Parts: sequence; structure tokens; C-alpha cells
Amino acid sequence: MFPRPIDRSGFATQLGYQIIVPIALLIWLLPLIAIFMTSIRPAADINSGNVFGIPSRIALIENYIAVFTQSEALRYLTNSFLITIPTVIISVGLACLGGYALAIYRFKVALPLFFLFVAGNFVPYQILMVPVRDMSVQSGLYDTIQGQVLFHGAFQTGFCTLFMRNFIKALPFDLIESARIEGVKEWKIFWYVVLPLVRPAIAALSVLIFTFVWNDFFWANVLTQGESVKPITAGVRALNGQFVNNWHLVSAASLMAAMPPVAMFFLMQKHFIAGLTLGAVK
Amino acid sequence: GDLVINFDDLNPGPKKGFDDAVAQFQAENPDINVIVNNNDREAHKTAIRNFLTADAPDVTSWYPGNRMAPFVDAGLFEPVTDLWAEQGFNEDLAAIKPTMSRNGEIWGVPYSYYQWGVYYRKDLFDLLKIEEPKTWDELLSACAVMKENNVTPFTIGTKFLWTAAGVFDYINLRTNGYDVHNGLTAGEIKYTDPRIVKTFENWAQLIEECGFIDNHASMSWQDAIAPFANGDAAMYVMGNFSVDGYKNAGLTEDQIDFFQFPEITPGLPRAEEAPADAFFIPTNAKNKEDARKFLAFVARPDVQSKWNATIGQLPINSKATVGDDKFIQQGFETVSTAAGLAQFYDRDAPAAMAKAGMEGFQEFMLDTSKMMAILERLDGVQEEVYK
Amino acid sequence: MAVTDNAKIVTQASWLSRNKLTIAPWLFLLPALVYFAIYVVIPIFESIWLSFYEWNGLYLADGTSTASWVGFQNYIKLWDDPKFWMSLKNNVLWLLLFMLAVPAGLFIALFLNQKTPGMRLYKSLFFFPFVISQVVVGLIFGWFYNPDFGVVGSIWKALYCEETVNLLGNVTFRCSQTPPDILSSAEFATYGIIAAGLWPQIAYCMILYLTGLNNVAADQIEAGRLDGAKGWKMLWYIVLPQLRPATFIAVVVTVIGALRSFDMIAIMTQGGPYGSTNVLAYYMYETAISEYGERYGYGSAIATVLFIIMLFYISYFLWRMYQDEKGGR
Amino acid sequence: MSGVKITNAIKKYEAVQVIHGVDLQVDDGEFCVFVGPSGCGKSTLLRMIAGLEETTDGSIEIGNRDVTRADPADRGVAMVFQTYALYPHMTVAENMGFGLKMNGVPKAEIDRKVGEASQILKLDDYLDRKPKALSGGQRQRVAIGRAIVRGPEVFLFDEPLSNLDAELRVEMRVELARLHKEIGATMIYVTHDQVEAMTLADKIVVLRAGVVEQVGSPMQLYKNPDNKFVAGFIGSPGMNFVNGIVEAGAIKVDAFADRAVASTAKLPENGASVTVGIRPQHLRVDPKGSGLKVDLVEHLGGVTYIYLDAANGERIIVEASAEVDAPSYGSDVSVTFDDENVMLFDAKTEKRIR
Amino acid sequence: MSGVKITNAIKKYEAVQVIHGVDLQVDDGEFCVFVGPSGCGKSTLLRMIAGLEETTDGSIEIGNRDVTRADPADRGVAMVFQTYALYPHMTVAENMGFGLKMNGVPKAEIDRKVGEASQILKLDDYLDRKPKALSGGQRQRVAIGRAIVRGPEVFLFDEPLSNLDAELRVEMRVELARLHKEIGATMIYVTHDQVEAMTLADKIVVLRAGVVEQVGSPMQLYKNPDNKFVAGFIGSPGMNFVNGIVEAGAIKVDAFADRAVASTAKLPENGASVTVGIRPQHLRVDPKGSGLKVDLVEHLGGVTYIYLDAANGERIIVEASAEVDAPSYGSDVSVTFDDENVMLFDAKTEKRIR
Ligand SMILES: Nc1ncnc2c1ncn2[C@@H]1O[C@H](COP(=O)(O)OP(=O)(O)OP(=O)(O)O)[C@@H](O)[C@H]1O
Ligand SMILES: Nc1ncnc2c1ncn2[C@@H]1O[C@H](COP(=O)(O)OP(=O)(O)OP(=O)(O)O)[C@@H](O)[C@H]1O
Ligand SMILES: [Mg+2]
Ligand SMILES: [Mg+2]
Repeated sequence: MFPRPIDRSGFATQLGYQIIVPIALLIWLLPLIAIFMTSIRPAADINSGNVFGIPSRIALIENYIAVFTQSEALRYLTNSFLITIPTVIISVGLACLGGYALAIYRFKVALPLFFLFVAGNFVPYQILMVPVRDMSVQSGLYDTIQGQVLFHGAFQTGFCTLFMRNFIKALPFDLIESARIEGVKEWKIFWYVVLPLVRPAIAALSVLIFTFVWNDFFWANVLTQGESVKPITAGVRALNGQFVNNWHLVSAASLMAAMPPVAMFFLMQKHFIAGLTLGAVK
Repeated sequence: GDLVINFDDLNPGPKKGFDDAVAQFQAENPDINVIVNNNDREAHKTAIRNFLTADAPDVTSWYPGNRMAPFVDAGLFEPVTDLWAEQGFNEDLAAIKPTMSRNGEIWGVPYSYYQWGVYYRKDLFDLLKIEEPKTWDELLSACAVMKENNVTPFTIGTKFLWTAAGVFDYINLRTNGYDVHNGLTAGEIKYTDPRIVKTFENWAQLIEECGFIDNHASMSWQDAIAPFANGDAAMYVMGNFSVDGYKNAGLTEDQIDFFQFPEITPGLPRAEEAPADAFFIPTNAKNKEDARKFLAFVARPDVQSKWNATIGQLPINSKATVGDDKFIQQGFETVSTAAGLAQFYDRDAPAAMAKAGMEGFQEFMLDTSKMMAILERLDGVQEEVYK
Repeated sequence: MAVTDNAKIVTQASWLSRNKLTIAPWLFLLPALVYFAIYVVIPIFESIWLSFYEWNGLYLADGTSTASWVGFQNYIKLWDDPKFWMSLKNNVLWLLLFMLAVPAGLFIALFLNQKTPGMRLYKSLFFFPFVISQVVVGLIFGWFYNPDFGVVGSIWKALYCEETVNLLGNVTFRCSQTPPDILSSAEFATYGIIAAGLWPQIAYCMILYLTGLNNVAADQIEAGRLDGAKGWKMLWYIVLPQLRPATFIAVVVTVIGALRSFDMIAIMTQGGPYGSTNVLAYYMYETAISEYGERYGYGSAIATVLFIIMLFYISYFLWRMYQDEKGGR
Repeated sequence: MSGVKITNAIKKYEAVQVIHGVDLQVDDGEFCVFVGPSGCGKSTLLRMIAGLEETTDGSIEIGNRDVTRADPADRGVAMVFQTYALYPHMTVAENMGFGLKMNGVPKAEIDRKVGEASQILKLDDYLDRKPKALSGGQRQRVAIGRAIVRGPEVFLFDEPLSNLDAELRVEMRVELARLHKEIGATMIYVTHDQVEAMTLADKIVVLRAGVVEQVGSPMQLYKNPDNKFVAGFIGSPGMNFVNGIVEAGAIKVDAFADRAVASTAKLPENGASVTVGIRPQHLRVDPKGSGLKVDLVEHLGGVTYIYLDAANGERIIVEASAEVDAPSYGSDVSVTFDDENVMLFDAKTEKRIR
Repeated sequence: MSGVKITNAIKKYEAVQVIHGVDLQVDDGEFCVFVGPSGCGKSTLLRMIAGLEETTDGSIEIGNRDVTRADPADRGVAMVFQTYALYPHMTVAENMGFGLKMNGVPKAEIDRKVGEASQILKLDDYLDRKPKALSGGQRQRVAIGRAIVRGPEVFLFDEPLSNLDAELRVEMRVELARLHKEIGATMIYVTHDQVEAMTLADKIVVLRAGVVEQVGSPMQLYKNPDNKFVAGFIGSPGMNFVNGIVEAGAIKVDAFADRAVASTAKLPENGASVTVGIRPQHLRVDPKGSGLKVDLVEHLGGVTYIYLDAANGERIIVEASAEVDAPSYGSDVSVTFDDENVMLFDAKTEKRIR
């Protein structure tokens, strides 16, 4: 282990470390803490310039209720879920199939096709923007939840396929061969042997994609126009325009937008990090 | 049948005005089923480009001037020249007719406009014994008094650029007049033209001798109300829609007042900024017959009177009556006596030009010494855009 | 009759089963492939194609496009467009400064790579910024930088301003110096946004390095200790070389993050003041679909340039991957 | 009848040929072991029989059916992998029954078969465990169980014991031998562990570089190898090889202090070089002799290995019983042996001279 | 003087104690091997000597210096890891020279020392390669070279050969023995391969559960083990153990068909249980006898193992020379042996009864 485990050093060093870490964390998260503090301040504090100090009163509930009652926040949140969850299902589902094909079968174009997915995954969004937007408009998917789901689903399929393919490739190939000798049909191998084994990958991927899509802002701008289908990220921006100078409400709304991915991260931490590093590093 | 109307304002006042009007229209035409899609203004700007082709409503709100040009050129709006003739709009709406026209046809029917000018803290002026300035020099000396008393003369928030364009438009209108404004936005006059340079020099003088609040580039127009409301700044060059904002910030009608932007070049006919809102019929509309009915309806004097009273703006129909709000009154006075009505820099100039121009204005406000460099750059853009 | 029928079925079935390893992959792959092609692959080419047109995004009433072919005109315009160069310059700035996330992430990872009680929780808290939407990060930092209501403003007021009352008796501040307006200053705004962007990016690199450090071979560290390598020498000679995969991926994601920098700019400055914080990604968006844009051909040309820049990294990444694959099964 | 008959089997991976025309007959019920150095094509040949690799040319018959192009599932074979290839998400019972279940065998019958197999393999108590919760040996047994359940005509094993530690390996080896006796099916077994090959096989196939070097029973190969490769490969420690020169109907060997080795074999003409092979067990150290220097003595308890260096650099290993006093390091000795234990090989072709 | 002296060394991981007070003296130039079952603390003890694990209590001296709390780099030890722990990003030469470089040795001297070591280890041709491009044996040699270059007083090896295949292992074993002879440094070597222990060691330390069971030369341990554990651990195949009952100054053993075993040892009182041990080499099968059933016969070429089952379930392995005709499977036999080869152990304490 590097650096040298701290518990091997003297008591003073250990104590010092135990003290420094929380302080460093505090500084690191200062922006978050600040907006949290702001989000529980009453409006009066903001106006009187009490941005940093102790809130004069904890207005947590009041502020968060205000966000919901005075804006479309609830709808934005709902939209975000409506966009994110189907996207996760579509992209992960397709990627399982595609990744299986690319990982298990030896065919000539497997590698080029795989690279196509990988490359597509790194493409700057902007190069897709005009055609995708135009296509959505033409097909009536513009400014709909489905339109966003379909696009995100396709785009994330690239990353998911990269991820699943590498994961499946790392499975012992013997398992597949063993099943083939036993006369198990290809799709049954996929269903009964591979799928159960890639469950951790599916979990990791799902959390990751959830976060990616939840946090999307660009496509929300490109593919929607109205309030009715905006996700929370774009919504928060709109709220920012609406709650001018009401920083306590903007903060509350921002935190709300951040909450689901953060919660997701906390609940599925292991998977999340596995996903990030596995997907990227492998 | 169904009449689909796309409208573009979700703010409570305008929404109510529109809803009321629709309700009245519906009442008058029980056979027509009005379906309203009301959208946020910015969203509407994006949406219209698509829905005109893909999913056209029967009526949509939009803006005259250069803003309607691309749609007109692409044949996406239905000309309503005949409707104007039928309904006598040519007389009743005469002031707005030029901006509603393009390529020899008239393309829509306006329902409202509003004035621009200088809103100020009357209580501050009173305290400092300053009169509403009528001329440039009066303005400058008023500023001097304010500055002595630690009051910043002007507030503004230029984060979203267009507010600076309002200031520019006024100084330009007062320095050079209506025709130069039109010439410039039509790409006929270069930005390095001595007349425009003069405008900028005057602006520089205003910045130098009057001054705007600090950090305006990081503020929206709403943000900029705060120092105004607090009494740290005394004046605000703005459109009439801002009155609501002042009131929300806790100011009463007694504390604020309005004056016309002071004269700069003496004797120049006075032109004003007065952006209009209008309704158009898309070419792909399904129910054009009822759409025309609606357009005729919104131009009616009684409708416009009531509607504008609700939204605190000015009716366009000369037969309409004006609300008794003090700002409306003053605005009506200002606009109706103006020698020319400008839409707004970003509505009169094509989009690409407007964007570049407004960025230039903002940059200029932050550093007046870059004036010539900015103007030369704008010339370059102009050449490109109007090619 | 029946016999021949049967024979047919048998041969067909056997053809299928003989070729099932050829057909099966395509059946599994097809949905993802078609779907991905429609939304990602084909649009790339459409965009490139469109960059040779001038188009305001409108269709005529009958649905035909108003686009007109202009050849390389858009690219020629780009060459003369100061905003393009400004954006490109900013992109380079992003690229360079964003790289700081890599050593910074490493540093924090080293700092946190201990097994004291509660460390797991600390690590995950350190990771927070990455999970949060860039929109929120942008808002937070925008507020941080705000010279009037924000944190910078508050600090400034505490340092350089005194509270007085103005003419009307309202509380106000008189400052001996105007506070820095980071996001409105052409010089500093970009740095301000990059700093905000670095926050989550550092967290990202940190997590990559933390997992990397987890996998550092203990025996090599021990061998190093026996060889007398300590502290920085250990880091430099033994740990860092082992962290190469983590470093590689940290660089890749950072480059991509830098080139994709859109959200922060959209939230914090919209490319302003007067275009000084523009980057290609945002400029493209602005040109194509913002209120003052609607120049789709030109926007596509910008996107194409961005794509070509990214293509270098993509190719490099694929090349590395190919090297790895050659070794594998 | 379920022997395996391979006729002129050839395997190419694109340009590279790895199996160069193998002919082989494995009889019904026989335990056949493939041995050979790493990379010689043992696994490939086995996988060709299983159908996991396509046979480029030649034919493979199982129980008189030509299965060269048949699907793995239709060949009546079961395979036990080196890695066991157990499905980690299934219990032992599910693992064993999976193939049957997928082929639509009724549940009751699956249960019965799994029960039988698990009894044979003493896995009854573990049927509900996941592979993770089993020891290496138990996993190995499950893998075998999975093969048994399907009642194949031919069992294929690819180094099934190489992932086990030494002790378990011995245990499982004994168990495999018993299993073969019990079910009597044809088994083909790949290993590069000599001991496994010697102890398990009815028939050993020695492969080198994709070619069959010799086929025979363990003792045949040990006592009567066809060539130097087989002689060196079978037996541990390996056979000693030294150079000899044919001289007047006998062989003069440098390393044996020019002691002439008599031979009943058909010797080549005088002066020809031959390779002389003799197993360490057949050598005795003569401390009174000279010509060989003691380089190293390894006491293993029951047995002692003595490493001797000849003047010409050749090295000879002598296996002595522990009771014999070993010569001391560096001392000059010679070796004695019975001439009948000497084998001769052609120095060039490495073929046995008989 | 660079022996190693360990006095009452204790190692605890938090609550768990894994080394329970070890006293050990390794003389200068001695080759000392730690053996013992997995998890007994061999590696831990070695790593304590290296300084990679802190010593909880007791002291460690190297060449008369107390190094109990010294930094690993300052102990004058070099270690060869089971995994070799080569730096994958450095060439062979860099790997070997790294320690010197870290200690500020001038480049020229590093080159000289690396050159020397690589000559000893025949690595000259590979100096510029990365470890990835080396075979297992070569890697192993680089790891040893890295140790040699630093000229340590004590070499520590932790199962250095266990990642090599059987053949290479033998080769490297011989090489290690030669190396020790050549440089004559103190070496401490951990293995659980018996053969390595027996052949390499001057002194074997048998560890069990963190306690030293016996220390001695290989032959001492083989011929004269202190307890059943050591007796069973040393020698392959392991010693046979069967139960016996003391009866009138001799021992009656069920498995030997009640043949009384005479003994010169101080026997406990009549009727007491003792464990009777005898090595497979010392047994001969008597086909005319009875009481043991032949369960399995394994021919290994030079030697044959015969597995016998006693009626009471005890199992006896007999090692016979290949020349002897093995009994057939299932036949009833008995064994014969010389009484002097029998060892007796207390049934409870497992201590040797001498
Ligand atoms: N897919 C492949 N493509 C090309 N060559 C291959 C492939 N698979 C195996 N080979 C080559 O075929 C030869 C035989 O491989 P095989 O696995 O049968 O050897 P083996 O005898 O089983 O070796 P080991 O004892 O190491 O398992 C090797 O030289 C190997 O490199
Ligand atoms: N870091 C640790 N924390 C707690 N217990 C440990 C730790 N390292 C080792 N042990 C325990 O100490 C005991 C001795 O371990 P050690 O590695 O020395 O065994 P070993 O004899 O080398 O075994 P092997 O032959 O398997 O290498 C084991 O029971 C192990 O579980
Ligand atoms: Mg193999
Ligand atoms: Mg160990």
C-alpha cells in the first residue's frame, strides 16, 4: 500500500491525519455546504447579506416547499425520472445483447464494430446536434419525453456496449463452451449463463447511466423547448431565472436536482465506482 | 372547428391578458374551440422554427421587424394584407404598418406594444432637488449631483446583453435619429461611420460622467433592480415591463417615475423604442378562416384596450383607449407623439448581427477605450451578415 | 411428397445449426447496432455533409429544406471568424488547465489512501462533486463568484467595504475597491469557469487513482522498500509507473471533459462577456440553435472541427485498445 | 461401441498449422491420456474431438458415427475443463442438471440423474451449495458430475487436476481412476503431469508439435520408447542421455570413462554417433572409479539424487536409495550399470535403435 | 559475521497472534529453510526478518546488530518474492540496479555490479528486456540478480520457485544450490515444497501454527523426527501411521495383522495406545500374507505405489521398486518390514517415543 499506512506511524501523525482529513473534506465540499446552508436560510438572511454566517432561522422545510409550490420543480423531477429510467433500461438491455455478441463470437468485423461503439461514445455531442434535433422534429419526437429517451438510449448504448463487451469478455470462456457442449442454445446461453453472471456489471452500468442521463443538460436544451418535458437540470436553470435573487430557493432547487444521483451514488457506491473504473480502464 | 393558438408568455399578467381575450373570443364565437399552447418566451423562440413546418398552429404570436423576416422569406407565414384592407387596419394600425410589412405584403396583426425610457427614483430626485432632465446637459449635470451624493446614476444588468442595446438605441436615436437607426440595422450604415462613432462617444461620456453600477455584466435585468430599489442607483433605461419588477421589489408608484430619454442633438425629431407583439398565421395552418377571425378580433379597439389595460402595455389601435396607469399614460404620451418607432436593436437587426452588436455594446460598456476596435469588428460582421 | 418435405426441413435446420455461430452474433447485435447507427453514426456524417450548406434551419411550407450548397464557404468563414479563434483558444486553455485535474486528483487520492476508520465514508464524500450535475456546479460557482450576492461578494464586503446608509437611509456598502467580477471579466471568466469545472473533474481523477492505488502491487512496494525507495522516490519510480492505466484513463476523460465543456459555460456565462468564454462546443450551439443563431451549416462546420480535434484522441484511444486486444483472446 | 477414431486430423489457425495429421484409435472404455510439452496441441486435439474447434481436415468418428462436422452437443461427449467451468450462480445440483434442463429433460429425471451422479462422487451433502462454497477438489468433482449426468459416450478431460494443490491432486487422481473403473466409459485425458499419465492411462499418446510421437501403454512407453523424445519425456527424473560412438559392435561412451557398452541392437557402422540413454534408477555410483565429478547431492529422504558432471560437460543423474552412502561433493567417481538397461538412439533422427 | 538470531519473536495482527515466540539461530553462510503447512507463519517470520512486518515483541539480530526496529533498507537483507516483484516498467538491468541507484551508488559501479550478477545468472543477453518479455525462469533469475547486486548479508526467499512449472523448478533448485555455494551468504528460504527443503537446506525449521516444531539438518529430521507432525511432514510419500497397542514390551498393530513390533524405545505401560509410523520405502508387500486389501497400484515407471486398505479402515502405502511384481487389485496381502525402521509416537501428545 502506498503511501505507507498511517497506522504504522506515531500517534501524533495519526492524530494529525485524523484531524486534517475532515478539515480537508470541509474545504473540498465548501461549495456544497454553502449552498446547503443557503438553502435553509430564510430570504431575509440573503437580502441582509448573511450568506456565510449562521442562518438566523432554519427555513429548510419552508424553502423546499416553496420550491415545489412556486415552480414546476415537481414536474421537472418527474420528467427526469421519466427520461432517465427508460433510458437506462433500453441502453443497458441493448448493450447486454450487443456486448454478448461482440465478446463471445469470433467474427471478422467484431473488433471494428466494437470500436465503432467506442468511438461513438467519445464523439462530441455537437456533431450530432443538428441532425438529431432535425430528425426529432421531423418525427414528432421533438419536445417529448420519448424523444429524449430515444436519443439518450442510443447514445448511451455506445458506452454500455463498450462496458458490457469488456465485462463479458472477461468471463471465463469455458463457461460458454461448456454450455455449448451440453447442447444449450445460443440465446439460452445468453439468458441462463451470461446474464446472471453480468448482474454486477448491469448494476454498475445502470447507476452510471442513471447519473449521466440525469445530469444531462445539453440534450435537454436541444431536444425540448417547453416546461412540460424539461428535466430537472434544465429546470433548475429556468428556476434560476425565475427565482431572481432568491438564492435560498435556487440553492434548494439545485440540491434537489443533485439529490437523486447523490443518493444513487451513496446506495450503490461499490457498483458506481466499479462502473467508472471498469468501463473506463478495461 | 378547432383553433390552435401558440402563445409565448407565461408571466401572470400577460397570461391573464391573453386568456381573457381568448375567453372573450370564445364567447363571441361559440362554434370555435380554441386550443392554447402557452410557452415560455425563450422556448417559443426555439419552438416556432419547428412548429411552423412540422406541427403548425393556426395562430402564433411572434414579433415584427427582422424577427419575422426568415419565416416570411421561407414562406411560412400567410400574408394578411387583405385582412388589413378589409378591417381598416391600414388606418387604425398605421404607425406599425411599416414594421409589419415585408416584400410588399403585410404579415400579421399586432396587439400591443410598450414604451421604453428612463425610469427613476422620484424620491431620490426630490431629495437631491433634481428635475427630470430634458437635454443631454441636464442629464449630465443631474448625474454630477447624484455622484456627489454617492448615488450611482444608472443601474443596468448586461449579462443577457439586450439591455445594453436599449441604451445604445436611445443614444443613437437621440444622436442621429430614426433613419440612422434603420440604416444601421438594415446594414446600410457602417459601424465606423462618423455618426455611429459619435453615438459611441456620447455613450462613453454617459459612462464617464454619469456611470452605471459596478458588475453589471454579471447581472440580469432583474438583478439590476436591487440597487435601484435600495436607492443606490437612481435611473434605469428600460422597457415598461420592468414596472412590475420595481413593485415586486417593494417600490411604490410614488417612489418611481418615468421620463423620456433626453434630447442629445437638438432639434432632431424624437423617435422611440416601442417593440410590438403580434399574431401571425402560419402557411401550414389548418383552420385559416377562424385564424383570420381571431386576428381581426385582437386588433379591435375594445379588445386591445382591455387587453393592454390588463398587461400594462399600450394598445396599437389608434381607436383604443389607454389604461389609467401613470406609466401607461406617460408611455402613450411618449409613443404617440414620437416621430418614429423603433422595434429594438435585436429585432431590427438580423440575428447574427444583433448578437455580435450586443456583445460589442457590452464590451464597450466594460471598457470604452476599445471603441474603435469593437466598431471595426462589427463592420466585419456586418459585411458578412448582409452579404 | 412428405419425405421430400422432411428432407428439406432437415437440410434447412442443419444449415441453420451449422451456421448458427455466424448468424447468432448478428441477431444479438442488430438492435443495438441499428439504433446506434441511426442516432449516432449517421448523424455524424449528416453533420459533416451539412457543414457544406448554408441553412437557417427552416423548411419551406411544403417541407423541403431551405438549405443551399456553399462548398467550403463555411470553413473559409471560420478561418476569418475571430469568435471561432477565441473559442478555439479557450478550448486549448480548457485542455491545458483541465489537465491539472490529473495531478490534483492523484494528490488527493494519495492523501486519502489510508485505511483509518471512517475512511470509506470520507472517500465517498470527496467523490460527491463528480456525481452532481454540471448545471448545479455551474450555479453554485456562479453564485460563489457573484460580486454582489455571492461568496466572493460577501468576503469582499467583509474585507474592503463598510456598511453605511445611503441617501434614503437604506443599508448599503461603500467599498474602497470594486470587487472582482470574475465571470464578467474577459480575462478571468474562462479561468473562473475552468476552476469550477475542475472541481468535479478532480473528484473523477481522484476516484480513478484511488482504485488504481488499490491495485498497486504490494510486492513491488515491498521490494521498493527493501531497495531503499522512500516517499517521492517510491511514488515516482514504483507507484506512478504502476498507475499508468489510471493516468491514461484520467487523461482521456479529462480531455473529453475539456472538449465537451458546455454545461458550465451555458450556465455561468453563455459564452460571455462578449464571447470571451466561448468554446467550440458552446459556440456551435449558439450558432446553430440559440436565439441569435440559426446558422446550421456554419454550426455544423464548427462541430466538424471539434469532431476532428476529438478524432485524434479517439484514434489514439482506439489504437491503445487495439494494442490491448491483440494480446487478448 | 463408443470408441473414438481420428483419421488424419489437421487443424489450422489461419496460416498456422497446429495439428499435423493425427491418426488415433481410442477403444471403447479405454482411458487414453494425451501428454506432451506445452503448446504441442493436446488441448486443440481434445477440443477438436469435442467439436469446440473446427477440424480443418480429416475426420473424427465417435462410436462409428462421423461427427467431424457435428455440433458439440450432438457428439455424445462431455468435457471437464481445467478451470472446471462451473456456473457460479447455480447450485451444485443446478450445475449438474443444467444441460439436461436446457434440453427439456423432465425435472424428475434430472433429479434422479443428479442424485445418482452425486452419490458416485460423494457430493450429496453439497447439492445446494454454490461452487464458491466448495473446495477445489469438490469443485472438480462437480465438474465431473456434470459430465456424468449427461451419460456421454466419451469423457474429455483437459488438465482437470492442474488447478489443485499437490496433495489434492493425488487424491483426485486416485478417485478418477476409481471412477473410470466404475462407469467404464471411454475417457480422453489431457495432462502434462507425468505421474497422472503413468498412473491413469490405459493408453498414452505422446504428442510433440502437433504430431503423435508414440502411442502405447504406460509401461510400454517407459520400457520401450520409440525415440529419444518419448524416452526423455516419460519417467522422472528424466532419462540420462550421453553421446556414444559405435566401435567394434559396442558403444564407447565418454561419460562412462570409455567403458564400452555392449548392445544387442542393430548398431550402425563403426564410428557413427549414437545417443545413449539410461535411466537414473539404473545407474550406481562407483566411488572407486573416476571420470565424473560429483556436482550436487540431493537427499530426499527415501531417495538421493546424485548429479555428476562429465569432463565433456555432459551431466548424469543417478538415483540412489537413501541407504547408500552418497559420495561427497567434488569427488571423482564413475557409474556402473547393466548393459541391458541401456537404450540407443540415432543421434540425428533421435529414433530408437533396436 | 552475518548470521541471523531471532529471540522470542512474537507477531500479532491486532488481536490475532500468528508467531508465538520463535527462537532461532541461523549461522553465517547457512542455508536455512522454513517449512510448514500453509498459514503456519513462514512468510510472516521471513517478513519480520526483512522488516516488512513489524515485530510485535522479541528481537531480531542480523550479524550481531539488533535490527528489530530498523528500516528494511538498512538491514542488509535482500528478498526474493514468490511473485518476483519485478518492476514491470524497468528493464532487467534497471531492475537489478534500482536498489543501488536509490542508495546513490554511482552509475559506473551499478553497471559493474549488474554486469557481474548477470554473468553469474546468465542474464547477459536479456539486460535490456522488460520482465514481460522473459520466461518464468528468467524472471526468477532477475529477481535473484536484484538481490545479489545489493550484496546483502542475508538473502531471504519466499517460495521463490512456486510459480514455475515442475521442470523449471528442478532446474532453478539446482541453480540456487550452486549459487549458495558460490556466494556463500546466509540464506533463509521459505517453501512448502518438501523436495526443495530436503535438497537445499543446511538447516530446516519446521513451523506449525507459529511455533517451531523442530530444527535440524534434513537427514536429522527425516531419520529422527521429534514428533508425528515432523515425521509426517518430511518425506514423500508421507510416513504411514497406524494405531498400535503396547503389549508386553512390544506393540501389537492391527493393520499389520497383529504382528508384534519390537522396539528399543521406552514404551509406556501395557495397553496404552501408540501411533506407529513407518515410511512406505521400508515396507514390502507379502502376497502370501493377508489382512490388507490392495486398493490401487500406481506404476510410475521407476517406482510403484501400492495402496493397501486395512480392515479397520487404515490405509497403508507401500513404495516398491518397479522391478517387483505388484499384487493385483483386490488381492489380500500383508506387509513386512524391519522393526528398526518403525517409529513410535505418543498417541496423545504426538511426541516421539524414543
Ligand atoms: N486461436 C488460436 N490461434 C492461433 N494459434 C492457436 C490458437 N489456439 C492455440 N493455438 C496454438 O496452437 C498450439 C497448440 O495449442 P494447445 O492449446 O493445443 O497446446 P497444449 O498442448 O494444450 O498446451 P498446454 O499444455 O500449454 O495447454 C499452440 O502453439 C498455440 O499457440
Ligand atoms: N495482515 C494480516 N492480518 C491478519 N492476519 C494475517 C495477516 N497476514 C497473515 N495473517 C495470518 O497469519 C498467519 C500466517 O500467515 P503466513 O502468510 O505467514 O503463512 P505462510 O506460512 O506463509 O503460508 P503459505 O504457505 O500459505 O504462504 C495466517 O494464519 C494468516 O491468516
Ligand atoms: Mg492445453
Ligand atoms: Mg507464505
